[in-house]
Amino acid sequence: MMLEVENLNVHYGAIHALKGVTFHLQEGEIVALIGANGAGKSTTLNTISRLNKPTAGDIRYRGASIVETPPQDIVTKGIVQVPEGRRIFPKMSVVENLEMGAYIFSDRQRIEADIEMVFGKFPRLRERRKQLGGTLSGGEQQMLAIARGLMARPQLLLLDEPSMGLAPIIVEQIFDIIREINQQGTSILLVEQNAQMALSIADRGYVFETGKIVLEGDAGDLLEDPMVKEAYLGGG
Amino acid sequence: MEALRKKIPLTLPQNTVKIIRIIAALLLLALVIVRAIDVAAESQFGADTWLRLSVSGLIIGGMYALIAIGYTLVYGILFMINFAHGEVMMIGTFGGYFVFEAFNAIQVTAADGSQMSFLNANPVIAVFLAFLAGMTIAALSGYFLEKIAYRPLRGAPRLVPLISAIGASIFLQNAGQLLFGPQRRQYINPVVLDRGIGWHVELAGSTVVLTYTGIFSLVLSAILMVGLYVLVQRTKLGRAMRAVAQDKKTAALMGINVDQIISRTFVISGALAGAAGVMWGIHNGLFNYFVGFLPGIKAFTAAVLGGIGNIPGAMLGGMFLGIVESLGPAVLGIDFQLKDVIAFSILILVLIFRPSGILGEALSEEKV
Amino acid sequence: MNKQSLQKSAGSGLVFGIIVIFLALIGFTVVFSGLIQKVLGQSLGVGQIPSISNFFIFLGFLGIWNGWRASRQDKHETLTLAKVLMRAAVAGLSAGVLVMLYGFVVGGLDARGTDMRKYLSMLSSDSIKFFLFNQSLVLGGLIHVGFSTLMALVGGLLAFGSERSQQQVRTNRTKIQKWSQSTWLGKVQGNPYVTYVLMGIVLLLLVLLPRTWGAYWNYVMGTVGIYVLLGLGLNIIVGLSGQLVLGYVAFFAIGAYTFALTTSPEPHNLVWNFWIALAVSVVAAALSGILIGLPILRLRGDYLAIVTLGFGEIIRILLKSDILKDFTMGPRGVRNIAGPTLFGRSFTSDVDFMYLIILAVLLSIFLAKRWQESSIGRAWLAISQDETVAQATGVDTQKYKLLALSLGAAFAGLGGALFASRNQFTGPEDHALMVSINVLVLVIVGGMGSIPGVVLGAFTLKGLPEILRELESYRLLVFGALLVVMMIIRPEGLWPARRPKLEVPVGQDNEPVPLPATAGGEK
Amino acid sequence: MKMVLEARQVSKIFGGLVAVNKVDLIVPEGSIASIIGPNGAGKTTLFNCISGFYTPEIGDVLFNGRKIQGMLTDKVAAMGIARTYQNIRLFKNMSAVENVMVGFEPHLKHGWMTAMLKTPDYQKEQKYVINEASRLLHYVGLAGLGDNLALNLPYGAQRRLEIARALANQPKLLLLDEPTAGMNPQETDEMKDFICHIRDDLGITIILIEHDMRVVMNISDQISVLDYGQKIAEGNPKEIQANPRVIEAYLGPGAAALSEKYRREKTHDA
Amino acid sequence: GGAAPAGNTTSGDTTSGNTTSGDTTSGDTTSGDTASGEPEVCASDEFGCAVIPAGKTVKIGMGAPLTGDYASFGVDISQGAAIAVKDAGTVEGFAFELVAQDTQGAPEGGAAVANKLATDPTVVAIAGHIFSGSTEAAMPIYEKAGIPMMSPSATNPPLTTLGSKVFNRIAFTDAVQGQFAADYLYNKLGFRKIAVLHDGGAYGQGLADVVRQEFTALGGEVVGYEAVTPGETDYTATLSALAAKNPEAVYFGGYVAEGVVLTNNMKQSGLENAVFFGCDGTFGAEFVEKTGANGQGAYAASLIPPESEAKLKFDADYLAAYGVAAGTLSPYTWSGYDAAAVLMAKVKKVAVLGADGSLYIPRGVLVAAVRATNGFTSITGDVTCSEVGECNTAGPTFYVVDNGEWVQAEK
Ligand SMILES: Nc1ncnc2c1ncn2[C@@H]1O[C@H](COP(=O)(O)OP(=O)(O)OP(=O)(O)O)[C@@H](O)[C@H]1O
Ligand SMILES: Nc1ncnc2c1ncn2[C@@H]1O[C@H](COP(=O)(O)OP(=O)(O)OP(=O)(O)O)[C@@H](O)[C@H]1O
Ligand SMILES: [Mg+2]
Ligand SMILES: [Mg+2]
Repeated sequence: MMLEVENLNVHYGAIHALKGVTFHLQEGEIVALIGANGAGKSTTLNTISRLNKPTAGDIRYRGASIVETPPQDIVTKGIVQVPEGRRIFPKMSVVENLEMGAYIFSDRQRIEADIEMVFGKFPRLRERRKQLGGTLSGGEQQMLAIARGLMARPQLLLLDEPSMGLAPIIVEQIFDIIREINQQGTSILLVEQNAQMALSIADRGYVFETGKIVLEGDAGDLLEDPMVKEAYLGGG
Repeated sequence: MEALRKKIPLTLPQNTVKIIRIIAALLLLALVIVRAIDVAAESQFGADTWLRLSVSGLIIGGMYALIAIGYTLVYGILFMINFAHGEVMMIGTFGGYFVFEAFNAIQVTAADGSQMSFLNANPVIAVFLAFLAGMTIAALSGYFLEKIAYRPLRGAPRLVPLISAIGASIFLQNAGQLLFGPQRRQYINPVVLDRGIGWHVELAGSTVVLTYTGIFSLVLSAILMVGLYVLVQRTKLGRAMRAVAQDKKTAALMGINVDQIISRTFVISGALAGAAGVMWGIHNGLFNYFVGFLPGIKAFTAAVLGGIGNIPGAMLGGMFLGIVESLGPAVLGIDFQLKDVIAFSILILVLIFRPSGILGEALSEEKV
Repeated sequence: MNKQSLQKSAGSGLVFGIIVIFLALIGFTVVFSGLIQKVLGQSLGVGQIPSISNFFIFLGFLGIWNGWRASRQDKHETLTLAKVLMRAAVAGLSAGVLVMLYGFVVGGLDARGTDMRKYLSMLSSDSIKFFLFNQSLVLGGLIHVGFSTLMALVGGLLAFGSERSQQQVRTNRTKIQKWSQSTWLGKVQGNPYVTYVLMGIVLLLLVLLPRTWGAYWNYVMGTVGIYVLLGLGLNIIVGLSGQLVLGYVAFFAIGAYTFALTTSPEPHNLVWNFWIALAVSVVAAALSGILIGLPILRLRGDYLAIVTLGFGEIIRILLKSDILKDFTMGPRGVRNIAGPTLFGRSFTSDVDFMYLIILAVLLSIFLAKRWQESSIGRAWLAISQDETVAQATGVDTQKYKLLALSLGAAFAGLGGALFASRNQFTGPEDHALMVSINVLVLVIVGGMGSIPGVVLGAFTLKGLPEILRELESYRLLVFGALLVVMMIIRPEGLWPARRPKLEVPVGQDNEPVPLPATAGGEK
Repeated sequence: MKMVLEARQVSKIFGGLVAVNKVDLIVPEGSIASIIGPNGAGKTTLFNCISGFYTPEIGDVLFNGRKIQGMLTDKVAAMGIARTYQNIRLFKNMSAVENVMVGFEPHLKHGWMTAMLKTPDYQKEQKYVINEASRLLHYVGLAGLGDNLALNLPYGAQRRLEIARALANQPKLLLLDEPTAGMNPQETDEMKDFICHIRDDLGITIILIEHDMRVVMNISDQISVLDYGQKIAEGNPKEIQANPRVIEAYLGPGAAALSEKYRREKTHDA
Repeated sequence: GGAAPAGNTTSGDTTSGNTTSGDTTSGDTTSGDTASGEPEVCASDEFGCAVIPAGKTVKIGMGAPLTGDYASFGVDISQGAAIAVKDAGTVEGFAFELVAQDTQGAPEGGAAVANKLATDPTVVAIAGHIFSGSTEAAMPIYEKAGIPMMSPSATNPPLTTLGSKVFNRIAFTDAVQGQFAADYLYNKLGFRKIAVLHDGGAYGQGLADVVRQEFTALGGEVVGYEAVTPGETDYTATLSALAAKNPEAVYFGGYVAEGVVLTNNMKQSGLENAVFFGCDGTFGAEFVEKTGANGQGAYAASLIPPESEAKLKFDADYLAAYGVAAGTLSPYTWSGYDAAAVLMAKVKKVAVLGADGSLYIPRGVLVAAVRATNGFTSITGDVTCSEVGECNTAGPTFYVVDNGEWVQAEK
């Protein structure tokens, strides 16, 4: 078992954002988390990355608890998050941003090679390699954010709304890339508003509502679920 | 009021403002040049005086620059003005002082059999250790300052750490006074670095002394600045610092230990201030618990002048400020008492035309 | 796990040891013991060392605190007696041993006759002996260890006890809250008449106190009042419109000097009427706000801070400079500044002046509140939070920033004029950078954008150092430390600003809301 | 038909990059015009040129026949152009209703004097502003949330609040930059209806940047497509959907097709 | 206001003025009032009596900068005064106590402290304040309360022209000093071209102005007049500019810190041949210690006459009590001692032990007694107050540094 989240509770001051969330992810899987705004999906990812501290519950990665592990060590263990809202470093160039992604490594050659690898996946970034991150367009930033995540050679990639604000054609590319990464051996925990795409690419899915998981199951089954169809697939 | 607003447009169209600004700048420049030519025509000062003034400006500018870098580093990463930075320098000055005092007290037998103090027998080692001590203790105080007074305030509104810093500054100043007494102290330099001696340059019929301590300070601050620049631009630590500066949360997601990087920033900025402090002692001699206050303010000014958060900017700002202070009154033929007026006026002018400092990036086209 | 927690205790003990050593090095141990002695009612002559028992009291407090802190490491864990005692003992021991070692060093040096005061000015032979309880080196050190451990254990026990009673307290607190809400207390809180009564009491105090508490408190509170004025003004500039101005003293100086130069026989012999001069000072300061503001409107954040700091310094240096000496009296300052008069009668006694200041403060609070709660205040806040977007939302940012600067400066002008008039003297050193910093500190300590915060902040900032006067040369040290502590405990300020409740209910009829047409538009 | 906005040959250059390249855009009164295009095509930049953030290097922007380029943003807003932002930008520490009240600013008459004296006119105006702000909140579906700080509102509510604030400007032209980004399909549908309402109820002309084709194709009267700063196509939804250049540069095969592809692959694997 | 209180207590003092009393604490005995109940003097005294209950101390107040920029002055002067308090012994079995309060050297702080001290009924006299601004702000408050002042260091000339009954000073005024200095520079040292510098403060600038005026009046030329910013440690720029005008001497009005820096910087600034001429603010051990060889030949003025027995004793006491030599912290510690000593001597003279065991000190009488001081001898020599409260009659003594020591310069 790659990741097990058990009875996770998170508070922001008085707000009880996660109320006992439990799910798991097998090695090599893509698992989609879907749900309305503010349901707690990003909070879940942030808690796995240890940007938030849970008030109760446990997170186990390959069997070992990581709730006490500081965020930088989570990354070294191979769990990498591509955060919501892009969050690229605005005053660093595209290349520097990518180098930051590989912060935990110091092998220059390998880093260079990895940069070439992600440029291969996102040719647009190669065009903009010297431009400062902050001046990229929204979509370019999103590509950069994913590319930067890949630079850390994740074993488990946490993707938070990777398709947000992207042109349809790019969304398709991104999902292709996600699939490709997964096929190359990276497990993926995917948070998406675009439930249609997310569930079609995922193996399994969980549906969040106000801090709880209200539905879970095989991705295909969820796609057929009437409630999911109604709320997340755009009325059909 | 409404009527008034309509009648007197407080806000001119952007282009008009720009043009007015440029005209004003040119006028000012012309004024300064005319005045300078006037003064030069009166030829009050010979070349020797100009050389003296420039050298003294460069030396003081070098120290400002070192301290300013500390401000800029911390500002860059936490967006806070570390008001207690001058006090960190003060601590460094004391650190170096005690090393010199100790070595001065230790008597050794020199090669020629005479008794002399360790300080004079091994000046290189003594000076090196004085810098080491001053920089270490200043770095440590920077570290603890951050840990005690600033870290608990991460995420608080922007001005709150500033107040904490002001409190820390008051505390450290008074602690310095109470620990070491209110009296001024003086660095006892090794004889080879005596404050009076130096290279003699004959110029315009008079001798200009370029003191060893001054040149030493200037060279050392240049070396430290270059070293720091390389550190920040080229090393992983430097890159991590920049990342933390831009977005702490995301930096953590890259595997950066944010707290550690911030601590290290304070350590580096403290060490530089410590070096400036020891230099201050060696070159100027006199100091007490208050020594950090004025240079602190000046260095802060320099950092902003250069574009706060920008390391080359801090260096440039420091040097610029030092030279303006020293040459400004002479060039304009104004009382030296008003040198700070000149310095601040130039600061204001620069910022009016470049609202984010000499090397700061332009704000005008913010992306929304 | 256990080892880790003991390590933590030892660390926390060492920190306490360092604190004790630091306090000894700055001579605070002696002075504070002396204070305790005085508080306990015994007299203490000049240069006399207080008696040892007071030192024990002092050390006792620190020791208990040490034990308390060391034993409560995690909010979430439940404490057991054994755990607590172990931790406290470790902390006490480590602190004590460190202090003992320090005692050995200084005591040993002292016994050899070394005078350390050349470098550490407070380490007189007497104070070292005092630190060792007038005992021998070894015995003194051992007493330190023993006493520190003992007190830490007491602290640990206290922590344990309080942990136990915490639960009780918590339930009690909610009970009290419920009770107070349900009974008359709750009703009273929302009742406007209660506010009126409270305001009446405050007013009554304001009328009575200046008559009763003597010249000294009138002076101190007068200073507090003047700082309230300054705080109200800077609060508009920094707290509301979000412009970080570090040269606020410039406006204070302009107010003070305008008043001084127009009412003093020297140097210009313009002996204007008090009230006219007061009005002119306020207007002059307000105009200077606009003048200084105009060229720097584009500046933001710290660039604005440093430029205004520069303005403040420029004005101070010019005031004392040789070139303006004939105009401003140079460093000597202006003396014989007029006091207030009314109908030809002067009322310059401390009590009268206190009333004048109280009136000015009340008026200023009233005005500041009006502006803050108007749409002007809202526009300022919007600018402070996102200037770019505020402007794009149609707020004329330049106008509002200038307005904030000039209104804020007007308050400073009023404060400056009153200040000059009360002291009948003002000089350049009254207008140093520290004034700007103090006012900024009081605004933030009180709570940005909060008027009651300004008042509380002024009391803290100008009243606290007066209360700390007994500490003599230690007062600023303590004050600095308190500032840090205050910010850590209450980062949002003593009395944070709250946003008012404004929304009014709208009918449930879901009919489309037409575009409000009456609001003028471009007509 | 009256043209609310006319952009002629607008160009904006950053360093060497021509972000917007000689774009013409004409928007008739009362219509919903959409701008689409790949990421980095210059859509937001064009918005910035219209709303006064940027001054285009070349070209004119005319609003109701008046040139507006070079004007400060507050003047533009006062003339009747309001906008929202791609990354939500609210006054975070002010309450929701206060955010809206700020929007009324360009049309208020009060000054520091009247505010100080609380003249009857001033009081009337204030009362009016509070009432209208509350009504706007109600209109965008945030009734009862008005006294919460903006930063405490859920994401979708923040987007609506931004629109309410823009509406308080009493605009004639409303620029919406990706109003449905980060919303799930249900919320997106609501937003879509809401945009139509604004146009229909209030008669406000709307220019919309959006990547969600279900929104764009449903409600647009006209669509302009940008790519690399240039306008590559313009027309009604049908025309655009059929335009091969647009499909190649922007639309791709379509989400439905893709998701079908994935599902097919998956069943193959299994 | 009105006439000075009848001074039968002080008249004896005036007549015996020519005999110098060697000891600071002896010589004066309590006046002949009979001590039964509250003494009558209290009833007739303009300000009434200070009543010190049995077991309490008689407080001598002081307003001094104990923190901040000028702390070394305040700390030093209060330490000097503390020694005086120790030396003073008791009055009728009551001990003296020194209450030094922090003014930070500012007028605002001066007024606060004055108000605070004036409300304490057991404060009978003020050895202070330090710095003229703080003193001026404090004067009206003490005036109202009838508390006599004796300032060790407030030298601004107008202070004694304000008609104050309570204010007196041991320090000589800037006007007197400046005149003497200009005369000495012109006539004794024979300089014709000097530069005048000051530190931009009230004290330094006042002094510099007098010197410039007097020196010009004597026929000399002031070739440069500049101010430095206090607290800095590098004045080479200012000095280099002055050097271009070739002055024979640099007169400086200001304090030791800047004086030391200037002296040290002169060599590097092309002024190696000009003489540094300081004032009483630059006198003291610190100057020679910190200028070393650069200080050779520098001048200063002081109100401390050459080594007297009293001074030597004080220096020894000071060193023992504080571990540093007197004069290292500021040039004014001796004046601090004297100011307190004079005041306590007068307190002893006017204090009356009441029948109830309390000590009564008639305030008005004390004010008059202090003003009438005549021929009181202490470290600073003869202390005799003029009718406006100038208590230093001797004028400055000039000193010159020779081989690392201050020696009295030729008269
Ligand atoms: N830093 C924070 N402080 C306070 N509350 C927060 C914070 N971050 C999130 N919340 C609250 O926690 C809840 C869960 O938020 P979260 O961001 O995890 O939702 P989400 O499912 O990712 O929604 P979205 O689809 O909008 O991204 C929301 O109610 C949100 O308002
Ligand atoms: N301030 C700026 N400085 C430099 N380049 C900029 C700036 N703003 C935008 N750009 C560049 O201009 C191009 C257009 O950016 P813009 O934000 O307008 O794209 P967009 O069409 O809105 O894309 P998206 O749909 O991804 O938001 C991009 O390549 C971007 O990198
Ligand atoms: Mg989210
Ligand atoms: Mg965009």
